[in-house]
Amino acid sequence: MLSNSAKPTLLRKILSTPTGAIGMALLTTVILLALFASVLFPEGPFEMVGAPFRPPFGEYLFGTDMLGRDIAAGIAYGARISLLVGAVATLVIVLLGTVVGGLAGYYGGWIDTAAMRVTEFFQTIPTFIGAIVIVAVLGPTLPNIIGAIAVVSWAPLARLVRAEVRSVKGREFVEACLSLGMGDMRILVVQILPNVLSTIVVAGSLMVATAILFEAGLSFLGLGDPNIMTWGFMIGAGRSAIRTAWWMVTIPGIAVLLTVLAINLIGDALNEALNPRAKR
Amino acid sequence: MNASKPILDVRGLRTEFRKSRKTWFPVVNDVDFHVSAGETLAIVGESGCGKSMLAHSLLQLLPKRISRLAAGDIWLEGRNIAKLSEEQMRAVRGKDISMVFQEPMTSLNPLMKVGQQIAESIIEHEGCSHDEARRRSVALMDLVGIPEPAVRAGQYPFELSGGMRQRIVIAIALACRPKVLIADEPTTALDVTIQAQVLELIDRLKTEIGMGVILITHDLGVVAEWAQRVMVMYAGRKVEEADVETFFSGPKHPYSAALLASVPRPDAIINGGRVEPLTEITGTVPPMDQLGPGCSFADRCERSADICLAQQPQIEMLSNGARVACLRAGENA
Amino acid sequence: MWFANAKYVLGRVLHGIPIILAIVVVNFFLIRLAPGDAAQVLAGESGAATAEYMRQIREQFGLDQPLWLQFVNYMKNLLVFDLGFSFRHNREISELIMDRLGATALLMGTSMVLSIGFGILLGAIAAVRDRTLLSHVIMILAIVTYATPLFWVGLMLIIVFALNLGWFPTSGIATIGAPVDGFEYAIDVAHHLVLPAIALSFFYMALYTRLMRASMLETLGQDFIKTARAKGLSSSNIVFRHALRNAIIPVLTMAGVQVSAMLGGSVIIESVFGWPGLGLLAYEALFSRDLNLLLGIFFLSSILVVLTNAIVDVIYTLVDPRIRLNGGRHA
Amino acid sequence: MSEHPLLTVRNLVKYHHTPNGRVHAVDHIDLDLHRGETLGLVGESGCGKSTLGRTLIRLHEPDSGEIIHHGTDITHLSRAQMRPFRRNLQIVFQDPFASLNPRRTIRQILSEPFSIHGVGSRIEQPSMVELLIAKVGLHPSFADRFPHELSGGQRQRIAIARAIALEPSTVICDEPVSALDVSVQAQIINLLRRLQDDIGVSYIFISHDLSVIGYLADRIAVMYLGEIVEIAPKAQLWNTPLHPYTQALFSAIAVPEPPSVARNNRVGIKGDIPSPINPPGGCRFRTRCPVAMPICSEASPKLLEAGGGAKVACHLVNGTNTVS
Repeated sequence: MLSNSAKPTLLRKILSTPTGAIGMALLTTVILLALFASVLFPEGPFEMVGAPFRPPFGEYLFGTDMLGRDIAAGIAYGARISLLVGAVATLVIVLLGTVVGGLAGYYGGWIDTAAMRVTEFFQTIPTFIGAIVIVAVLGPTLPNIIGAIAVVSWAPLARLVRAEVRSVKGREFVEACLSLGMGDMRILVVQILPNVLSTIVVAGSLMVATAILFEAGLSFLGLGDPNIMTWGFMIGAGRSAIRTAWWMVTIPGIAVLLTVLAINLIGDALNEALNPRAKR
Repeated sequence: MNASKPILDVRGLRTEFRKSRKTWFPVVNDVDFHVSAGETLAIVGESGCGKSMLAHSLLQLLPKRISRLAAGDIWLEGRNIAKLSEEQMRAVRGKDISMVFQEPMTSLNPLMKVGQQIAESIIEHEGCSHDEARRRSVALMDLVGIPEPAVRAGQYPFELSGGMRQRIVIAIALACRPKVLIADEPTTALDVTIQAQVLELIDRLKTEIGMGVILITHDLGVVAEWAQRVMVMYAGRKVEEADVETFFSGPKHPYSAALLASVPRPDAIINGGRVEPLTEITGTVPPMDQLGPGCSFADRCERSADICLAQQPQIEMLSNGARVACLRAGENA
Repeated sequence: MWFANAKYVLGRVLHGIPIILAIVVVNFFLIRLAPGDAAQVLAGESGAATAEYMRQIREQFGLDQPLWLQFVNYMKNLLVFDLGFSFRHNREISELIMDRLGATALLMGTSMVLSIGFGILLGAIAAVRDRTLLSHVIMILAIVTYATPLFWVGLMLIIVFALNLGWFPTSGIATIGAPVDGFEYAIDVAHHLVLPAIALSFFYMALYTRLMRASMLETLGQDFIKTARAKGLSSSNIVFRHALRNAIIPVLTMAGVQVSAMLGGSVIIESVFGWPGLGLLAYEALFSRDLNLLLGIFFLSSILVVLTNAIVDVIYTLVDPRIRLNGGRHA
Repeated sequence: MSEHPLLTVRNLVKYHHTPNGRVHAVDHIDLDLHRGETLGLVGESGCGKSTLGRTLIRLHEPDSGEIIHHGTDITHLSRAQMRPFRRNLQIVFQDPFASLNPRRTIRQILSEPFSIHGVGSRIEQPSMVELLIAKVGLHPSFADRFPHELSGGQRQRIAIARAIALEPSTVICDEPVSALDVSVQAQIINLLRRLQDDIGVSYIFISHDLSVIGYLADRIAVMYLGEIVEIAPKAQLWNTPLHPYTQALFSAIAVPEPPSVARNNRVGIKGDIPSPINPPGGCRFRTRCPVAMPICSEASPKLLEAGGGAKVACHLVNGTNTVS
């Protein structure tokens, strides 16, 4: 719950660091690309627009693939999916992690023990293989992919929130609230969570990056939704032509790299802005 | 009063911190003092008065990137250590001047056996063999009153109590029989009964080794009981210096006087009846980077006059032997 | 002391047992969550499923029996490590997995050593040389690497070092037709290992570098470092004897947590480099829709994580006496 | 003192359960607190004084014993049943940096007691908050600041304001001046005394600092490893401390007097405080006691009347015939 007056200063703080400014610029570009994909490339990413295997920086900015599809169009439409998966998966992860971690950290006791056992389970299963199994069994649709990513990645966030909630709960202002007779939910939501928020925001921002990498990995292995153009799928498809058309794997890879980099940079800047002790 | 020649003689010491790229501000300003062998000098003041900065400056332990020794000399037995390079300074630290810190819980390496942490210092400065160093560290642990020193030497800090850890820190400091021991709030983190034990230990070893002790503290009771001379600091400057008897018989600087009067005295009440409110010092300590030209205590001082805001008072010797930096100290004190 | 140590590690291993049981349960129900007939799902959507195979599956999973009985049977089979039969490969799944385990262990082990080793080294350098050009270069490289998808790194390495420069082979674990034992074989495998191991360790090296730098900076700011300086120790002595060991602890913790993620990474890297380990097996299973095999791999890799975590715990006790002597990480 | 104690504690027990064992934080404690008095609770770390303070107002759940407030047994009340009693039982903590929520303004923090207990309407509350701020000696404009904009002393004033907002009958002061500088400490001590005169509140004042306790308290209870070893009116305790631990504690106080007038009869005590997880059997102080006798390791002494309103738990003082 950042107070209204803090919001513009937070943005300014992020932009004032070189990492934050670069990150913001990159991310804004990717967002604009995603927003205007259908304006820039009205024919869509699957349309064959010209001859196959055209190298980049010629007739087509990023060249064409083996079926003569415009790679630039794929990049633009792929941006939509990457951002969508990153955002929605993170939202689910943050919600799940905050609720489980918050309740476990606040109440302790058997709730905590049970919650920690469950998170331990989710941290032990090999996350990516777990996601592969889930998508393979349930079918490669976008909601399944997002769900799989969320299911295998929420546990670390829950543990982080739990640890933070526990430490804030041990502070004396919470005891002061208890001694005034304040209710549990009010203490947890109004008093404790705002103090944990900066941690959640920072961890969440990094989670977006991880989710994008996850999705790219899944669709690279052929577990993407076949009706959707994604960066991972493009790289996977380009593998067979790696000897002749290097750009087919290189360019979408750079797209993933820059997007993830942008989010990580913003995450670092957020961490510095919200968490001054991490500075120095 | 003390006839012997001082071991450590500090003149006009000024330590500055970086405010911005090019500007600096003083945290220790124009401080003079000296310590003789077998003597304890207490440096007193509230948090932020610069007493800890002063201690760290003597050993040049402040981070070089944000701080500097801007002026002054630190004479250690005729050698000016303020001008030494980092490499030369290393030979002084732990050998000629040692330091004991406030937090016994964090000032030892958690992953190293305590005996080894003592031996390390001996090996560094005297280049003796590991066996010899180990033997001497056990002897040192015995000296600082640790029971079963040979066993304890093989333990890790987390296995020892706070008082025991502080004894280890003292043993490290004394490993090479230093000429000067700086004790920076050595007992603040300890319980009262343990505090007395540790201070008693420092006092005993001071005589045994013949070193000078600089005791940095905020506790005036500790000063009265364990020091021979006292120096009061405020906003980075020395405001009063006197021997303990003189000082506690009636401090002359308005700040020292107010500080002493603000300490609760249970025995006085019990033996004298009515409970008077304690003396309060109004206002707050000014930030060190925003000091005006005059006396930095002026705006909190009951006796301040216009001149106090304009002119920096210099240290002057009063008739009772106290040295005080106050323009009005001589008037009606 | 040795006893306390062993007891602690044993405790950590036993701790993993309920987790493995939970994975068994999840495995069992996951198949039944799938849309449609479980046998159909297990057989895959391709028309390749013969009537014989379908019968086998129904028999193995006892799909016509009540759910609890199915579960009991499933558990019984797992206890003797019977993971079922893969018709695509025409072999027992447990045999298949065991065959591939060594290759994955080799890849993972090499990558872990590389990433932890270089991560600690680079992170420590960046911290000790804080605010210098060297530190900035290390940290910029780390943050870029940290954003790079594993499979893409693999493909780029192939393009540059295998296809263009021709220094390393593009895929496989050994040259076909070359000797299969002795020193020459080892060299051949090592030669094949270079690119996949680097590709897999890249991301984690960046992660550990960032973590190590932060941890080292924090350690260098602690009181006991000040004590060490006040003793007159040299800065190299302070860094090596005092700071490094303390700073490594959070990196080790993270390395333990990352084992499961790294296994996922090895699926990708193995499939990129055709490295015949568990990951490639999983990739093949995915392509042939051999779900039963996939679940077997999932189960085994979970056990692998539990075991690796136990190894990390042992290392942990060696580094930190507080755990060794108190028998708990939260002493 | 009135005949009906404000707070009566009988046989109170509170153990903390840690991975290393059971901490005997509060071990069978009896106490009475009278209206308008200040009861000092003094002891070293691990003696359980803070746990006792928190258990008294049910911030910790007692393991056994009873806490009677105004004739009502509040030991086993549910949280909802407990709420009305909380108006009368408040606490001020040691660390003024941790005791105020950094994300809330002073106004929000000080409104909490009023809104929880339905005191004043939304329209009245802002002026009530400002009045409260003035009461603890700050300017009402502090209301819209955040805690980090205040100094340690100012924060402690706000923490005190929160505790006295509902004019409680009892406030537990848990080391409220230990984290403050001497001059600020004096301000807070004076404030606490002034408020006591104004609203007639009783304090249980917890501290490790005997000078502060001696200055503020009417009666003093000395704790050691979870037990009260001596409790007496201040002057009585000060002039004739009976328990060897009290004597040692008193002689360890360093008094800011010239050396020529300061008393110099230090009773040093040896050794460390034993672990409260595994306290010594019999008398818990016997391992450090300069006058320990064989009986001390066999039976634990009871807290018995020793004349002059004092109660002591010591075989030497009580005589060996009191052994149970």
